[in-house]
Amino acid sequence: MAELLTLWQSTGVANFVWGQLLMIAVGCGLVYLAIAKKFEPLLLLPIGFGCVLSNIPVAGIGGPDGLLGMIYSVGVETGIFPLLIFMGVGALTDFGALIARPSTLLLGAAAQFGIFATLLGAVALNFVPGFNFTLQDASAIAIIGGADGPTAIFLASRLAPDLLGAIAVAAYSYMALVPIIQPPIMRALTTKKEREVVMQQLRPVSRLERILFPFVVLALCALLLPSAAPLIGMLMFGNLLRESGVVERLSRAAQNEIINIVTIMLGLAIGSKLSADKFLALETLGILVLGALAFSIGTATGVLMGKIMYRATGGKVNPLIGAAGVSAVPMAARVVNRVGLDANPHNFLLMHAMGPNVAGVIGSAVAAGVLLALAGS
Amino acid sequence: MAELLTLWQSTGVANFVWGQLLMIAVGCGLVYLAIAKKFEPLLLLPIGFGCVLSNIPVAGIGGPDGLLGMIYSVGVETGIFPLLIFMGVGALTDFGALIARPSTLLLGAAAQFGIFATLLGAVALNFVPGFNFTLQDASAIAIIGGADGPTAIFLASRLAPDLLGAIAVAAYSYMALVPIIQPPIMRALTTKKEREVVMQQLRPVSRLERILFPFVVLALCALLLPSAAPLIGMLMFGNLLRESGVVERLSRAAQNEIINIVTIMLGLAIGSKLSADKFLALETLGILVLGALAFSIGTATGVLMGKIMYRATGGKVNPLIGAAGVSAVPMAARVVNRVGLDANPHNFLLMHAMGPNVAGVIGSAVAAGVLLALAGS
Amino acid sequence: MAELLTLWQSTGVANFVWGQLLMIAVGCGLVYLAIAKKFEPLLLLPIGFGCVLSNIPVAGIGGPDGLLGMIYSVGVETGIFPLLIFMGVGALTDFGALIARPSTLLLGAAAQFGIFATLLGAVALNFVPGFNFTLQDASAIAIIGGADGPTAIFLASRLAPDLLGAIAVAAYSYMALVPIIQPPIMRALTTKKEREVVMQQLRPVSRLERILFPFVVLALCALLLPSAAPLIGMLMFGNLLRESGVVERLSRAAQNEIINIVTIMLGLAIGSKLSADKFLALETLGILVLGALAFSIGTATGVLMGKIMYRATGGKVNPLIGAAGVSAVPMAARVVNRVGLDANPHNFLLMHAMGPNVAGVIGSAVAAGVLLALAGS
Amino acid sequence: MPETTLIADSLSLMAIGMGTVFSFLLLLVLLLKGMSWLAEKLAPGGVEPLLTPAQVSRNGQTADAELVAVISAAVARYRSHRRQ
Amino acid sequence: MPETTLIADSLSLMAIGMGTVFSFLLLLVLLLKGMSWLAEKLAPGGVEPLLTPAQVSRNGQTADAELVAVISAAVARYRSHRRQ
Amino acid sequence: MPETTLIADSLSLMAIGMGTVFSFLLLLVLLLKGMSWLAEKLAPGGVEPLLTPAQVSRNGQTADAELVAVISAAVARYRSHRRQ
Ligand code: NA
Ligand code: NA
Ligand code: NA
Repeated sequence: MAELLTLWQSTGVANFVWGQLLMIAVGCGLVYLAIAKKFEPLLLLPIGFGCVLSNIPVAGIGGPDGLLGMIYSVGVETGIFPLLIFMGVGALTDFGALIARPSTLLLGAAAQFGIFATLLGAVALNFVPGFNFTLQDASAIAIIGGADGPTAIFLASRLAPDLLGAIAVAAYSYMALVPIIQPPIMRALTTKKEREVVMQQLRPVSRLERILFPFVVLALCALLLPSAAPLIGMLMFGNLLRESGVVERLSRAAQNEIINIVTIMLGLAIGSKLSADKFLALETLGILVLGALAFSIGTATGVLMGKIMYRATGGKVNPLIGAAGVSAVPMAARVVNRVGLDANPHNFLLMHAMGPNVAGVIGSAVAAGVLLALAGS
Repeated sequence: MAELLTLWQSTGVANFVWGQLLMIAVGCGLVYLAIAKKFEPLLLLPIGFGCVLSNIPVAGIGGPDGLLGMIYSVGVETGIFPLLIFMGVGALTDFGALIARPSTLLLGAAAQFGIFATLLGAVALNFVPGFNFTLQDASAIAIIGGADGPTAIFLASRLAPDLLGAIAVAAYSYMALVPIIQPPIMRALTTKKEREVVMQQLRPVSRLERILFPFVVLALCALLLPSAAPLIGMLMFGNLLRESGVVERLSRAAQNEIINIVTIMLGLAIGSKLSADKFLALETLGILVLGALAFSIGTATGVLMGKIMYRATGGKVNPLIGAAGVSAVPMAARVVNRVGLDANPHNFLLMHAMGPNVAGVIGSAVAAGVLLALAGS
Repeated sequence: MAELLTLWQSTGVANFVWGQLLMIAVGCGLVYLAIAKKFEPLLLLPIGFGCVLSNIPVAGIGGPDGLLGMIYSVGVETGIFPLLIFMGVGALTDFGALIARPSTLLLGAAAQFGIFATLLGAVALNFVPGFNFTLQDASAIAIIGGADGPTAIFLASRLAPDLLGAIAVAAYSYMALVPIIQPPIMRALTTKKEREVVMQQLRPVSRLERILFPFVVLALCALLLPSAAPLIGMLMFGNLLRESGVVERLSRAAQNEIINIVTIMLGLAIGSKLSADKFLALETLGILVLGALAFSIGTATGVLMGKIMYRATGGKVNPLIGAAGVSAVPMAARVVNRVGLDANPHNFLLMHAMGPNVAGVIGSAVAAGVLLALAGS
Repeated sequence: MPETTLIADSLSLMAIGMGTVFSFLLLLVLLLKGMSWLAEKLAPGGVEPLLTPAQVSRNGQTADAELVAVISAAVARYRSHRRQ
Repeated sequence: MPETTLIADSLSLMAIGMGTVFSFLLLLVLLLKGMSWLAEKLAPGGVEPLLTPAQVSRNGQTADAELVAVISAAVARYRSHRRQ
Repeated sequence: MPETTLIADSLSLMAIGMGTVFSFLLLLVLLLKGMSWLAEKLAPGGVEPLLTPAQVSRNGQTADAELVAVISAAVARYRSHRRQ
């Protein structure tokens, strides 16, 4: 009978803690959003399932000797996984629209205001009893406004590993909500006339420009902001694999095998950080509120900068494309396209929005570099 | 001339030990079985070649600083490789037949008796002089009866790492021998009338059921047997990747890239544990005998449970499908199909045997969990 | 303002060291060669970009906590990456031509004289002030003459890690230069009549021969030169995956996923060893000179052995195929074909040159084994 | 441990083990039947409700995105070619 | 650290941060314009010299291959459905 | 180590090295000839005996298994569609 007791003491029923049950429900909720609502399923499904697995009592799957815990320490703590994903993003991204019209980088810059406004908001939350964010925490939370998953995970793993789970969940959730969050803000800030602007065709881009592009971006980064060099460097390396045209094998590996394998591992590993004591805290609520704020402010400042460019160019730039500056590639660009079509059924803004869209990726990597350099130590 | 002496002392001829030569012959034998007899070549070929490589004197390829030794410590000692393979198995497996007729789970349960009978047999062998199996050893050997490679390797790496090589070899060899071991037992235990039973068409299964399935299985496992959660969890995660329909990229990665890469590494790493002092021992002989016993008993109890269901359902269940309960997917199901066709040329049992077949996978993972929980510490 | 100062102190401009700028230029030069001149782009592009990334100040990407530094210590220091690439090479290589005409192995042997002549040259360079190569250094440099990237990296990582960067760069650069370096030497050493020799059709090779081949090579290696067993073993394992015909999945994984992923990682990691203090040294100049020497001597001795075989067989062997013995697969074989076509427009030597070409791979792995065994400790 | 204790231990392990395996899978039978009943309640009509053609195409979201990107790039290149 | 210091710190971080992001991307605008000017100098005629039609189709190799695979599978399924 | 010792060492290394490489590959020539002779004995008729069409199809065992799985799934889905 001793064995029966041992067996009973090793069951989940005998060991479940209230918080674990709640976290399993949270994990199932994430999987539900991923499958039924198509919320960034490539990340949220593994994160949700990883959360469920790690909150099973006794098994310790998320612990230091468990599968997910080991994956976390090898791939996330070291920053390797987000960087490899960034390489894949670079290999998947066509920067042609940005090269053809570099001025759209300013839209990508403006949209990063969402990050820094959120930083202030996070610190201000400390006046509310129960919140106690450090500058590092606030920086990691703020990067949600960058609307860029790997950047957020990379920064959070460096500045606030304890908040990583909540930050990653918030980042991907809000990216999925871009089609809901952005349009009202875009419509509120623009006139119908502005939304109807048909933009000039983009000029063709030569292969030489595409090959030089990674080096120009990386050179600037090396000179001004080396703390952003790992992110920008791997993004540009991936892009060079793609554009060089001589390493097709490697480009395909970066775009498929590597990014797919790493995405599974990264998602599971992040899920393992969704434990009750860290996720079921007041901070998470604050992070979710701040994240929504970040996206909204970023969208707004992007559109406002679009309006400035509309004026400055005598009406040649459709201010809607500023909303794509938050990144969330390619969802934000598609939202721009849709809102543009609503105003003028013959106005296809997709290609024009791709410029600010990919500029937003560079912009939030730069912002991450600043935060690392100033709040990092 | 000093160099000539050094060179001579570094040759294999000067360093070969009798046992290494024998083990190289064993490795070649495994490769022969894999290539000429098509014995589970995906595993046995790398295992065999890994065995050859690790038994080359001086080179130390299987040692702590050698390639195979390093792969072993990173991937097998930690349990990572079998779990990743289980994820791939989940992504490759269609549980539809099981969902359509859950009662076939009982066949999968019955066939696990092979495991526990073998456990007793292993312990009983201690009465023979020269054998000295602990309860841990016996448990790891017994799991061969589960007819499931990754489960056997996972359990053996936890309970009896010294026996891992022999256990893995036995498990895969007997899986390859399923078409030879099973039919006589199946025929001996059933009447021609029973074997001729044509089963009712399986009902279609909805997508929602397929998506809920992994959660139901995992929930039960978390409540009752968390020690099986790593195995069941990764199996169900892989299956959810497959059935969710929203992460096609990840599902393909789990089914191809990851499982292929890990299979090569796992095979080589297991091969590195086939050293003379551990494999050329009396224990190995015992393990081989017990393994054959385990398969036979599992097949028999599966078929007997099939006969019970035949009676209970008034002859609607063909008892042959019970033999598929040992798992060995999909070989056992095909054997059932073939034996069924022998009795009745219009009787296609393949789809009906898939239910107990995949039930056997879950069943042996559950059995592994029990052994881990009770014999593990 | 303190932050502005912090930010300024964290910029690259404030931290660049002269040597880093030079190394970034070197890295860009390698990328230029890879893209514009198609110099072994699969390796030189990642090496060049890795060099650029690692020489960005402050970021420390090549340091112990940086991405490339971590990849280096996991994959190159341990020897894992070159061995996995060798497995892929084996899976990609058809040894049929060698099996059909084993005597071409002698051409592969003769061409390795480039290695040992360079060893002497490297040691002789010590008479020049500023050079101070040890026997280990000289051996690692000499292996450049083997014209085989993974072998060179494997040996250098074992004997002279400090020189690894320069050696890898030299090895791949000279492999890319094979079409320029070899033809004049080949023409100088042969008469037009010799170059015009049309060789006899190769006999077909049976599947059994192809399957036995890896075991024969490995057996000899195990008996005579176990220090070469990791290299030869993985090469033959890859080839067995290919030729066994029963593990198509694994063969494809070795030929594609694994080799592509590892190539990216290996290239970046090697690039991280191109630091100013190690690369911008007199030694590098010596290595470059010695590398060119090694290729030239290897080509010459290969052709001379070809002339011996021409005489010995009464003019049945075209001596040009001896030049393919340096390996550099398949470039050297193609060069042979082209020089042959120049002499006789109906003389297709490609298949005949594949024998010595793949023999050269085995030959330089054997040479690496000798160097490891004698200079290794 | 003397052999007899070990035998006793393994006998009880066998009993408890088979008991657990059977209980587990028997419970799973019940749960799966419940699950199927629930699934039919939530989404009556079996396969259909969850997998409409519209949804199928939405499933291919990422593929879609890539397709759009590929096509736009192709169009852009085609135009640039024609102009020159 | 008292909240007010933190607020001050984050305000200065915001100012410096947005300043850096804007300066960085503004400089990048200029550099990219310079780069395009240089590229036109080095290889006049834009796309042509480096990117012939043959090369374009080679670039699109993988997407193309997947597309072909997807379409063939779809066609095969469609046909098999119609036949029954 | 003085340069001259090093030179001596490398000279002997050269001699032994080239000797080993040549011996190794010369032995390999002999072994390969033996192997081909043996292979012809074991399976006369060259390529044919080991690779009959039947075996080729058996090589595709796993592919076969997957095919069966795929087809069964497709059939099951097709049926479920038709019924409703
Ligand atoms: Na962004
Ligand atoms: Na089983
Ligand atoms: Na060579």
